[in-house]
Amino acid sequence: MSVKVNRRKFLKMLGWGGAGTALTGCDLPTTVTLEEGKEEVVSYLMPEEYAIPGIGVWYASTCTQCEAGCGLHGRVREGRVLKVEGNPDSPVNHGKSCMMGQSTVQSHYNPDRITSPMMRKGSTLQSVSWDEAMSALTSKIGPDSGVKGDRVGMITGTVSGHQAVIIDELLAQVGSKNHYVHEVINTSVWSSVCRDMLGDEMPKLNYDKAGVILSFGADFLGTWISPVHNMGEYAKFRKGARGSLIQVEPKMTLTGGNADLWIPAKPGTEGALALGIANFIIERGWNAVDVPSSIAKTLNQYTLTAVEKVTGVPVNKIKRIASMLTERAPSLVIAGASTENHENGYDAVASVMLLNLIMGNIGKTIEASAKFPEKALRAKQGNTKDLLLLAKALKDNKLDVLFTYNTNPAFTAPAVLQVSEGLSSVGFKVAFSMFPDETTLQADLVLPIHSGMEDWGTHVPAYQPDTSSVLSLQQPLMEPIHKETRGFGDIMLSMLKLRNKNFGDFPDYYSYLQTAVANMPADVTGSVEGASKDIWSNVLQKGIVKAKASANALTPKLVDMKFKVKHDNSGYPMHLVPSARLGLWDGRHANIPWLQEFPDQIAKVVWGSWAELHPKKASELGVKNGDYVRVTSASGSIEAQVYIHKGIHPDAVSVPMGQGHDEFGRYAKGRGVNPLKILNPLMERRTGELATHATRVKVTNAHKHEKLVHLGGSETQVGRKFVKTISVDQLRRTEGEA
Amino acid sequence: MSRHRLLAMFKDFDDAFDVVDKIKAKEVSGVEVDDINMMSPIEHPEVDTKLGKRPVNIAYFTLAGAIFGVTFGFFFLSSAQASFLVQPQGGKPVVPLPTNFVLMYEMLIFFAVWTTVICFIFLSGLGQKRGTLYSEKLTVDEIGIVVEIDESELDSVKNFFKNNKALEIREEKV
Amino acid sequence: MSQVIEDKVIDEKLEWSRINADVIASMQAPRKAYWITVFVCLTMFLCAIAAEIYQYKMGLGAAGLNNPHMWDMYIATFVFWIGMSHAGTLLSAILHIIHAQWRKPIYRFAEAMTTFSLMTAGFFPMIHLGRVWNLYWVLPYVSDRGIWPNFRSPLVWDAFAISTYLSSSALFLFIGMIPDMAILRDHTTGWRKKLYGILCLGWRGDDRQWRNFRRTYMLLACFLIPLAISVHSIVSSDFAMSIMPGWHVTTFPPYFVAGALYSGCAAIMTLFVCLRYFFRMEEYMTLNIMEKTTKLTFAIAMVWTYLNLIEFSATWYGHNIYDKEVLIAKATGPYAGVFWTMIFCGMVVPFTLCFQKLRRHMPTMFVISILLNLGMYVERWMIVAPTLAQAHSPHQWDVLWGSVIQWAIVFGSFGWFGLLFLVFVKLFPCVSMYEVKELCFHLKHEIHEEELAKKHAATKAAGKAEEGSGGRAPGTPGLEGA
Amino acid sequence: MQVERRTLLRKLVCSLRGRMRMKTVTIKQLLSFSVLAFVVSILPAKSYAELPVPAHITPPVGEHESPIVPQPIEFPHDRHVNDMKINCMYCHTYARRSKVAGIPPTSKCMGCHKVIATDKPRIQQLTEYWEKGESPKWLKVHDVPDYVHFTHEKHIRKFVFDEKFPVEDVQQVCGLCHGEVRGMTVAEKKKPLNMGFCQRCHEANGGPGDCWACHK
Amino acid sequence: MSFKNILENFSYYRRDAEDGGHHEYDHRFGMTIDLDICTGCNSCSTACYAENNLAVVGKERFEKGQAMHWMRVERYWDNIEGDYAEEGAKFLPMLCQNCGAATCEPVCPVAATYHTPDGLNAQVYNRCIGSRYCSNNCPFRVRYFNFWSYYEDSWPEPLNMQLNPDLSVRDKGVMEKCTFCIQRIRTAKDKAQREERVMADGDVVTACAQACPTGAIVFGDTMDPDSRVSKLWEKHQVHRGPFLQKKDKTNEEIRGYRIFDELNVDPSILYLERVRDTEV
Repeated sequence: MSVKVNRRKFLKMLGWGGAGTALTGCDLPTTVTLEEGKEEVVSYLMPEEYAIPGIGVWYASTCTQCEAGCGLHGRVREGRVLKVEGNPDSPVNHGKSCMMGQSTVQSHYNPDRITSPMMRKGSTLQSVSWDEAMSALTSKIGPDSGVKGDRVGMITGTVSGHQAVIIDELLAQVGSKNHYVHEVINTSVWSSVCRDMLGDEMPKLNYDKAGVILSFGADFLGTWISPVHNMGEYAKFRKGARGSLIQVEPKMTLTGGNADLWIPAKPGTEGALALGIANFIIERGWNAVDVPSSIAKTLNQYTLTAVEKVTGVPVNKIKRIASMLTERAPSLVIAGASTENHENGYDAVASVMLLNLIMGNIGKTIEASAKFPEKALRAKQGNTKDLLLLAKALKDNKLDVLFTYNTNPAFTAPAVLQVSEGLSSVGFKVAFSMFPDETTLQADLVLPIHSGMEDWGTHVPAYQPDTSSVLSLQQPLMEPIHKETRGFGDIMLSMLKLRNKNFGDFPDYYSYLQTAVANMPADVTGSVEGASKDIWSNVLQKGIVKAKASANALTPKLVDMKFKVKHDNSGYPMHLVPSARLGLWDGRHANIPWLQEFPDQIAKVVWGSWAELHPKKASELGVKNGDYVRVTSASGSIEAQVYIHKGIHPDAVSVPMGQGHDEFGRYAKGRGVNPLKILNPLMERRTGELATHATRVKVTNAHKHEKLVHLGGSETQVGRKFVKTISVDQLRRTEGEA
Repeated sequence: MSRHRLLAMFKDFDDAFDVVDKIKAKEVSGVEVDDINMMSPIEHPEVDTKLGKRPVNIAYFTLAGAIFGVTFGFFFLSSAQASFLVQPQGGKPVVPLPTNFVLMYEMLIFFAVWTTVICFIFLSGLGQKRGTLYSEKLTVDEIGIVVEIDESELDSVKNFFKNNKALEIREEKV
Repeated sequence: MSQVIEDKVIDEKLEWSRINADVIASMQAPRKAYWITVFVCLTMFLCAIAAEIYQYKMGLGAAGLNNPHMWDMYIATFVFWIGMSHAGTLLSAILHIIHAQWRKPIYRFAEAMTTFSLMTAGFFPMIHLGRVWNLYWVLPYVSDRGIWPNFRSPLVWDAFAISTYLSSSALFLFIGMIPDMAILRDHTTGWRKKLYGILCLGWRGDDRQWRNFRRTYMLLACFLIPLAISVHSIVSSDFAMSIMPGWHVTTFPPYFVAGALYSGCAAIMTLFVCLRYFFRMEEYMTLNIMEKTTKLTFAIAMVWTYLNLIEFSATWYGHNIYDKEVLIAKATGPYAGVFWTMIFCGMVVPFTLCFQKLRRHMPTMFVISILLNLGMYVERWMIVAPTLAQAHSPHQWDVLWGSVIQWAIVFGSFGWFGLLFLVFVKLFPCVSMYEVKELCFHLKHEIHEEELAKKHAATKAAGKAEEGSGGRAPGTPGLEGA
Repeated sequence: MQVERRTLLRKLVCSLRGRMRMKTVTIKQLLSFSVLAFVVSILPAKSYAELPVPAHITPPVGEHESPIVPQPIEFPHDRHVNDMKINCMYCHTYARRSKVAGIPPTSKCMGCHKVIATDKPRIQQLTEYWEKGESPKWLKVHDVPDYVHFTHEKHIRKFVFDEKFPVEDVQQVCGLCHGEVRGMTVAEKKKPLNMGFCQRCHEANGGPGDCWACHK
Repeated sequence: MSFKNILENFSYYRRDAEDGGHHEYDHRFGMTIDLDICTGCNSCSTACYAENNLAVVGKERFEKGQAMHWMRVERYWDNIEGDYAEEGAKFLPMLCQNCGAATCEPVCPVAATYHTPDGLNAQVYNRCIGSRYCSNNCPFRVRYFNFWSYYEDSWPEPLNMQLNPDLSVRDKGVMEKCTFCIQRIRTAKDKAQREERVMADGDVVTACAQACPTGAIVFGDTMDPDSRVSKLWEKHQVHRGPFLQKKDKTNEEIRGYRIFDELNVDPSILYLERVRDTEV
């Protein structure tokens, strides 16, 4: 008469409190508002000391909404997770969370989750049992399937921790090297430049130590590297000596909205501006570090007037920036999406980095980061190069089996790459997926996986903000809500077991993870005390493992720059800026109702796509807010409503990423347009990344109007002084007195 | 000796007033001017002067109703406010007099009006059981005079009315 | 003959029995036009019922309301109907107290209008409520939960004021009708006789009843005047007691009262024309009465215009930026069209009433009265909407034109009012018979007196020819009072 | 064993209801039921002395009658409370710690019933649940609307622990709102638990008068 | 409800805000929002949705202006001159200010909104009859009305499992607004009482303040002199009370202000002025 009770049983849902579903105000004309015998009460089978009905318990876990790897605390009551907050112990987010992290719960409870395995029978996907699904899987990639290793591919988003290990393991056993890691919102050009010039892919940036931050399109408050961490640092940067933020970008991002000075440079010319500033600084002899004459010679061409001509940024502004960088040293100069993702992106970022070098910021505001000691667990960062590689492989018909996990190439790839069409040439496509997105619905076998709140896992953030590196544990906060979903790790493990007997020791991924974490080398788990058993329970409690630092000093080095601005605008006078927004991200959160309903931070538009235009351009086209415009590139065209504001370069049109899903559940489907679809297949010259910001377009009036659904009546305060603003010198002056 | 009621109908007020004047002048016995009840299709202010001062007491009740209304209003409102569990104050006192005055004013009128109407109904004898001595002409254009007399004087009074332009005479036993 | 009638309120030689007969005839045998009107009103009303059922089921979103526009046409319409209700009070109470005899033929339907427009108005706060079924919570009843309504809230004052006003004006109407009920009891047959027999409470018209009646009627009139003024002031305090720009105005109470009298007069004019035409009441609702009504309307229109301008200038001279912006937005913003319609209909159109030719031309008066009514409706909406559209927080600025549901309910309220009124005119006399008789009686009396005086003068100025006997009556100036 | 009128009556009524639902009830059945019901109702009732009201509490006033809620297992409160003298808070263990009193976990039931009375049908029902690894789905009897925030913890603390009221007699406190549970099999709602009921008690015993103390 | 009570305590019942009101507050919760470090990222708003069972209304209803965001981030462009928005955008997190002399309170016909002993402006949903006067009378426009039965399509299964059982789901026809996370305050109070201590600063933190990535939002009890909030109020020379603040402006670092202070509503939220470097 013994009942097997494992940990999951403690996370069991209780029928208590009725989930708040009965309503206030529902006491319609009847006067009796009491209800007997309507709500169910289910007790625990076996109680756990800490689980008291009616009282929330907090469990530590990790956010899986983006790649930053923030630690989470989930509030669990009656076996349901109700709310997540940041984990105060995590050095990444210090107990804070962004809107995407907050909406993890809606991703988890999403009504459009896939609830059972599905297999393609004929042209449709049909629900099958797990046995059937697993046997199909075995027959296709099992040891006896005769599948050729190099014809097996796997495309994932950024992966790290033990998921990365287990993916590597599986691919190694199959004999494949085709692991494509794809993210549209990435920093791979930045990373390449950092690797080449500093010797560290992901250097640690000390925003708070900078007197002035000069950002070339790096939306570090919104979508760049580790937004929540950056925002915390930004607060310190503002609060202390109150540094100033200068943002150069074609379209105002959230960071641009918070800048002290926002400068629109002509898209694709940010590098020239950086070189112009560098030249001016060297001319005046303000540079802290000498530059070799070869570089100085290159810089000589970038005189102020020349730069003004190329970039459209007035000379006085350039001078002012240069003197700011000098006066308020140390500074921090960074570059993000709108600088990186051009054909000359590498050179542009290198030019930006040059400013850091000559201003002597290295070692002050830019430091070497702590690397996680176990190399295999480090993050494999997503990029768009792999997407291009995959597209090529698909075109050349090089793959028989393709696994997809945590990414949606059918949505994010430009139409001209024909990824969607290419996928149909793959014999057997397996999708590990929570949602019926575009890629998943093309798969032959769909394996429904647990949500981030049901699954086990470990994450090693690519950007390590602390002096010691950190591994963040993802643990289930509740029992799976759907009976038929399985953990990604569990499925991988069962596939591994087919070939490698070693894995037979582990009944499930949980035990694998427990063993793996508890037995990590002492230099890794140095922060966690006790025997291996205690380590595990400590990790469960804290949610993070702080590994000992192994930071090297940075090795600054100049690279050869051949910065060139391409002028090719025959018929397509405008630049398309496919902007990323904190919220829908690259479109993976479009099925979360909250994130659809929350306005974009700048345009405040909800539930759809829009095209941002400068008033000048809008009056040229004769459009006003809400009118539709057609944005046409050489590869296609999209229509979107116009939102007009002064935070965009007149030559640029910005359409945010994230919308335009053909599938992906009720909240995302058929809503807005996807700017990625009309991108031209241009590549960054040096790194081979997709140059997402390089596409030239023309914008025409589509002569259609609808009310623009956006938050807020008046765009200005009409002199109300809701937001009072004082100048910083006022602030400084008084600080001196005080 | 039973008593009889007589209703005499007249063409207009002038004829009726003549009769009243004659009764006042004691031209016919057994009828006092105070017994006269005059019915008319319209209200004529001279009726009062002709028939003598008869009391109308409604206004006292109205006053009482008004006073009650305002007092009740004050105590009701302040005690409800004082005993209310929560105080929606918005920076205002618990018993805010200016706002209560508004309601007290309304209550004054409410009670005054209702007492007036109720008293009117009672004081003017509406809704009470009445004799059948009535003519439909009374609501067209004729004036009626009702007198109550002893049987013995029935004929003389009848004749008196007939001689004085009465169009019609009806009688009933009390 | 026509020359004779021209100066008189009514032809004093009207047979009393004819008065009875005419009015009773108007109450019986509805004509085709009557049924068509009933049908139209019923359709409008059913539209409103359907819309209300939908709104009740779905919530107030169906009315198209949104965050800044928490109130919209429901409240505007409520104020409109409340305003309309002041017509009866004005005509019957105020003019009664000042002995304006010419009110007598027309005050009855004006009073009915009061009651019915109050009954219509009363619906709007209910329709407007999010949870109608809890409406009774605004009433001060003793409950074991120890909670009371909030007596500070102007909405509670509204509830008090409207119930007081509705009951008082209904009583006033009823009391005034008792002698007429007796007439009807005596001169109808069948169910009507039974009904009026009950309603007349055994009225016999004896001197005791008349005496008490006179006193009661006067007392009620005395109470009704301050009551009517307080009611509309309280309605205005729904706005004036708030802090919203454009609402928090000290002149609002008199402004609202003036507006109410104004719209009431305009409505009386409309109904006057209709009743006169449809019930062939030319002899009772004479052009002279109409002329007096229009003069009164003009006077009130000017008062209203003045108060309106005073409000604007007070805002203009003050330094409240929010108020000022709302005012400017009214004139130039999205609602400008409506605003200028109000200015035109409310301030310009009344000047047509200066011309006697127009005053005596019924079709023109009908059109003008409709325009005035429109102006007054729009005025109420211009109080509610622009303030909400442009209040303190610019982030919440918005322009709203109500949804179909809202329009249907507002539209249907006219149907409901019409329906009540149509039922009324067939059930009750829309002309007060006994009072028209009184009017005739007094007129005759006065003419008689005057003739006597003339004769006396003539005999004094010996030898003068006796030409006054042609019946050329010099009007009734003494009776007009005002 | 003593026949309990209440229990029998209830059972009868419940079974009659079940039959009515099936619509196959015959006159004969009805008759026999009514005869049975009559017989049962004239049986002597098992009576208890009224529960004493603790001296420090002014009890809330109000009575309520409600239909009996059909529970998956007909749990006899009377046996446990009255005959076994088990304290309320032994099973409803969360009452002193949380807003809900809690239904005892199945393991707690099985703690005794692994050995006690295993032959009884109700216990066998329970064992079945236990072996399946499930908990019975009870239906809430004492339910307040969802906009009411009621917490057992605060009431127990105020009336029992703060007053040093003997915990053995906690039944007297619980009974103020839950009625005399020792006389019931499955719990029945005997008190109205409406706002007036709560309100009067709060006033009498100095509970908070703030709306937000109880409304959410 | 006795006459004696009224007569004896009449002067007490007549005390208004100028005399300190009749309330004796246990706490007076307040907030400080530093607009200089607020980035306008919407995190607070999301946290509020998650905590307070706020309905997602969908595009059509959003378009009509019927959205339910208790905490909204307003964005203003104030660059009328110049070609570009060089100063960036102005963000303003706007939520119920829990005014000490709240204008919404006296106008509610059924007293569904009132002041709690915690100094909060409470909205009792189940008492509300939906006259919407309170919202009309709110200069901040932060009261949201349930124009529809939003619950019907906002939480399709199993999204409803996320609903916080500590507060109710509102049906059509009731007004709702920011409550300063009353359920958290209640939990914290219970916890403090259980541990037999007074509530300390940091025991209770609203969802928005907890989520705010830059820590721009600070929440606490302004009556507790040691709380972070009251220190900030003190530092910025803003004090509770319905009247315009007189500041000793020797120090420009005093950035605190309350929106619509001139309306004498005594808001509980202190905003710190946004700072922009105009030198650049």
